[in-house]
Amino acid sequence: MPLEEAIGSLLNDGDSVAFEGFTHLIPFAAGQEAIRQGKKDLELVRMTPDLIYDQMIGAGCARRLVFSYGGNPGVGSLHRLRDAVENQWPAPLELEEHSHAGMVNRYIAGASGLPFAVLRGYAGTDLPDHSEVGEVTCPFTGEVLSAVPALRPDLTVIHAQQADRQGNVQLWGIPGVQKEAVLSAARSLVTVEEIVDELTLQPGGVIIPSWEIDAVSHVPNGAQPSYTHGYTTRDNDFYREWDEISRSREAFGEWLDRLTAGEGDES
Amino acid sequence: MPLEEAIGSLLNDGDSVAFEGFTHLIPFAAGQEAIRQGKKDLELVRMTPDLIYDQMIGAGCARRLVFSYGGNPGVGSLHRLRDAVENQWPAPLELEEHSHAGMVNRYIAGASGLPFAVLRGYAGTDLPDHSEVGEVTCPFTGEVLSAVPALRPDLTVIHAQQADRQGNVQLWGIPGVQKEAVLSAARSLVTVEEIVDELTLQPGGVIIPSWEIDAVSHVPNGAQPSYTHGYTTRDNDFYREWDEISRSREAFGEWLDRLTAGEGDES
Amino acid sequence: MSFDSAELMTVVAARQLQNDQSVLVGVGRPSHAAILAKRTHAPDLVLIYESGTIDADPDSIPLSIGDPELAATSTSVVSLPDIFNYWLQPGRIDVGFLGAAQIDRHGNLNTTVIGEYDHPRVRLPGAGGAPEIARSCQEIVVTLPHSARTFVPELDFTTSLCRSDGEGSMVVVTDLGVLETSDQHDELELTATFPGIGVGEVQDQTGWELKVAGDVAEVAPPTAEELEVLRSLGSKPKAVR
Amino acid sequence: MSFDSAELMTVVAARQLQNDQSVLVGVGRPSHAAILAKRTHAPDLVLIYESGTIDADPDSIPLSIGDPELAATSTSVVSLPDIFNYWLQPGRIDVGFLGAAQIDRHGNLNTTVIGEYDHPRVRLPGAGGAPEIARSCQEIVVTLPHSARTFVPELDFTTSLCRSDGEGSMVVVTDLGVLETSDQHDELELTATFPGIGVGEVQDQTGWELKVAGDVAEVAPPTAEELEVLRSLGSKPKAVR
Repeated sequence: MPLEEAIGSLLNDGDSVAFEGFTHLIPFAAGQEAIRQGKKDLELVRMTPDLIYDQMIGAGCARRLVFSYGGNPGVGSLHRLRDAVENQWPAPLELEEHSHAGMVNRYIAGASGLPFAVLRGYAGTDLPDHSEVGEVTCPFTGEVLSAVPALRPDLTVIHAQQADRQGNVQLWGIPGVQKEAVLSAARSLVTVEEIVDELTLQPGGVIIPSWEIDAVSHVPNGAQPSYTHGYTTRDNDFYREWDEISRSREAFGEWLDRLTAGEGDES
Repeated sequence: MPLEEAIGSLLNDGDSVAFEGFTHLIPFAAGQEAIRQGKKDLELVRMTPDLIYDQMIGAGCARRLVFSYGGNPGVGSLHRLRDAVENQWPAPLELEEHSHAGMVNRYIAGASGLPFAVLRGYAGTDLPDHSEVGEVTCPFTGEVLSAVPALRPDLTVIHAQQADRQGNVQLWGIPGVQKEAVLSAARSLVTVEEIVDELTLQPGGVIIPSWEIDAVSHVPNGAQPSYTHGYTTRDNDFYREWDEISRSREAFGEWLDRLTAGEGDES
Repeated sequence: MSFDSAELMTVVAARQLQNDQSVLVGVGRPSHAAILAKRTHAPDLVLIYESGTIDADPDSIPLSIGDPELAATSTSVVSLPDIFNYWLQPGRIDVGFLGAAQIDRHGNLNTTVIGEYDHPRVRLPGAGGAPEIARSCQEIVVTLPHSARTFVPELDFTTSLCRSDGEGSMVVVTDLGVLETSDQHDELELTATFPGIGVGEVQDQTGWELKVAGDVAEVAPPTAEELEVLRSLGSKPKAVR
Repeated sequence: MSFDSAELMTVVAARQLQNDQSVLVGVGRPSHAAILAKRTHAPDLVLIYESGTIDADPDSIPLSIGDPELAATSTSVVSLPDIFNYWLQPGRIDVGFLGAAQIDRHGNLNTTVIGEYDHPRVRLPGAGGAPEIARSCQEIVVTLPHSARTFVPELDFTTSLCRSDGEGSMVVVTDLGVLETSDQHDELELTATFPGIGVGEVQDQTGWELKVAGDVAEVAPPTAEELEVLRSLGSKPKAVR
C-alpha cells in the first residue's frame, strides 16, 4: 500500500499513535507523511521523541506527548519540543512522562493483553506526579512495587528491513521495543526497505506475522536520517544540523515548507 | 570444565535445580551425570519433566517436583513419575504444579529480579490448591489477576550449540525459556556441542554472556535422546522405547545399572 | 471407502477449522486434524505449536511439539515467554485444540488426576498449556472418547475452565457425535451423531442428563479426499476404545 | 602535557571503572570515559548501552547509543524489554554512568526541568533510563559541572533517587573535584580536588554546607597515556563551562 494511502486510511486526527524505533529504524518517512497530510490533535507516544516528534510537534500535529527521553541524542535539546512546552508554540503540548523502563513495561503489558505491568522504579521520584503510575503489593512477600498501565495506541508505525509478499515483516539490528509496540496497538503500519519473495531469517532477525499488521508500505530510506541496519547509515550530520534548523521558528518554517512542497515524492 | 566436575561442584544435595529445555536442547547428559553421582533430595524444577526427570525420579534423586506437564510427548505417561506419585516408589514425591504460562512467568519474574509475575489464568481451576498462586488487583482498572511467585533455582542447567573460549554461549532453534531459566538461577551450567574460537550470531541465535554462566562443559550429543538443532536429531524411537523401559521397576533398574556402569564415559 | 470412528473423529475435528484462522495445536489427534484441514479445505490455516513455532507446515506428523520439522518449516520461532504472553494470552490465536480425561456438562476439563489428588488412581500429565488455551482462544475444539468414565457429572480435578463469559464457543468431538456450547447456552448440547449412533446410545455413555438439540444431525462420513489425505499422514492416532 | 579540566573530568571518571566490571554507558562523557578505561587499565570492561548492545567495543565515539558501530561490535544485541527487565533491573550491571542538570546533597538528580514543571524556565530531556540505573547499579558515577546552579540545596524536580538503602555507592566527578557517598553516609563528601583547586573554592560553588573528608586528596593529573588515548578518541566532550 502506498505510504500516502496507508497514513491517510490508518491514522486519524485525535489518535494515539506510536512511531517507534529506539535509536534505529525510526520511521521518519511515515512521520513526515503525517505532517504533509496535516494530521492534528495526535497523542504522540514514543520512548525517545527524537527529531521525528520534534518535527511533528513543530508542525502542529500533536496535542499530547507520552515519552521518557526528549533530547537530540549526543547533540542537545529538541528545540521544537521545548518551544511547545516552554512557550506553547505552535500549540500547548500536554506531557505524560515516564522512565524508559516504565515505557518499555507499558508496551509489554499492552502486547500481553494485561492492564498493567510491574517494575521497580519511580518510588521517591517526582515522576508519579506527571505519569500514570500506581502501586501493587506482592501477594507473597508483601513488597510494594510500581505498576504502570498498559499502552494501547490506536496505531503503531515502525520501519523494518523486509516484508514478503504475504506481508510478514522482518527487522534486525538493534530491535528496540518495536515488536511490543506493534502487538500493543489496535492497528499497525510497517514501512520497509525491501519487498522480498520469501523472508530468510537473519541473525538477530525478529519476524512479525502478517496477521498482526494492517498495512505494509515499500519506502526505501524510510528511516533517514536514522538508519536501517544493513541498508542505510545514520546521517549524524543531519542530527547536528537539526540543532540549527530547529532552534528558530523561522529556520524550522523554511524546512517545513520544503517538506510539504515535496508532497507526493514518497511512494 | 568436565561435566563430572561441574555437576560435582555446582549441584548440591537438597538444591532446587532446573534442567530446562522445552522439547529441544534437553540437557540429558547432565541429568544422567547427577544420577551417577547419586544426588539426593533435589527439588526438580522444569515445565515438562520429560524422560530426563522420569529417569532422575526413578533413580531416587528427587524430593519434590515443580512442573506444568508430566507426560512423554506423543507417547503417553511418565511411568517413573507416576510410580513415585501413585506408589511412593522409590520415595514419596511432593508435587507443586502450574500451567505452562504460570511456569514461564515464574521464570520471567526470577530473571527480572521481581518477586512475582502477573497473568490471566488459574482462576476457577483447582490448580491454586496445589500451586503457589496469589491474586493482585490492577491499580488502574480494578481487575483481579493471578500472580505467581518468582522461580529462583539454586542451579539451572541447559544445553546449547556453542560456547566460545570466554564462556559466552549461543543456542538457536526452539529457544524455550532457557535464557530466563539461566538468569533466574543463583548458579548456572551449560553443556555445549562445540567450543568455538568466536561466536558468530546465527539466525534465531540467543547469546548468554559468560558473566552469567558459572561453568561450561563440552558435551557433544549432550541432549540425546532430545536433539540439538543443527547438530543432532531427535531419537523418537528411544522416546517410544522408554515407555517399555520405564513401565516396570525391573526394566528401569536394568537401564539404571547400565547407566551407572557407564560412569566416566562422558567428559 | 470404509473408515473407523477414530478416523471420523479426526475428520470431524478438522472440519471445525477455517481457512482464515490460526490454531494452537498439540501432538496426536490435534496435529492430524489441523494438518488434514490445511491439506484440504483450509490451506492458509496458521498452525501454532506451544513450543513457539508459528505458521508451521510440517511434511510429516510430529511426535513432539518441538520436532525439528516444525521449527524448520515455520514462518517464525519464538520463545516461550512470547508464545504464552504475547500470542496466547491476548487472544491472538483463534482456535485451541484440547484433549481431556474427563469433561463435565459445562465443558470444563480434567487432565490432572483420576481419583483423589493426594491418593490418585491415575496420575495424568497435568495442565500444560491447557488452562490458558481454554481461556484465551475464541473457539475450543475438544476431542475425547465418549463414555461414562469421561463424561462425568463432577470432575475429579478442574484443570481447565471452559469460557463462561459469554464469549467464545466450544465444540466437543467424540467417537459418538458432536456436542457444542455457544454464546446462548453454558451447557454442552448434542448437535450431531455419528452414522449408526442413536441419541439414546450417546445418553447411555454420558454421566449426566444430556441436553439434546432440537434437530440432531447425522455427521457426514469422510469424503474420499479426507480419508486419502488423512491416511497419507501416517502414524494414525490411536483408536479411542 | 597540558590538559584542561574537561579532560581531567573524563580521565577521573574513567579511573572509577575496574577491569572486572560491567558499565551502563550513555553518549558524551560517559562513552569517552568508558572507552578510555577499556583502552587503558580495564581491557575486559563490559560496555553496555541501553539500546541493548552488550559488550560493545566501538572503534570510534558513538554519537547515539544506537550507532551501528555499537551493534556491530557487541557480543550480543538484545531488545529493550531484555535490557531493562533482565539486565538492569536485577542489578546485573555493576556501574551506571549518569549526568544531571542539578544534584542535591544526597546525590539525587534532576534531568527533567529547571523552574516549575508546568512553567519551566528550561525543559530538559527527562528521565530516560536514569531512575532505574540509579536504583539498580551497585555503583553510580555522575559527571557534571560544579557550580551553585548545579549543586543546589533543593532540586527543582527529583528525576533519579540515589540509593539510600545502605547498598551501593556514588562517585560524583566535577570539574573541581570528586565527591563520594558510601555505605557509611548518605551525604556527598568532598574527597579530592583538582590540582590548584582549594576546598573553599569548591564550597563557593556548592549550594549547601559541604561535607569535607578528613583528608582531601589532590587528584593526580592525567598520565601521558591517558591523555594520548583520550585525544585519539576524537569528538571531545564539551568543556563544562
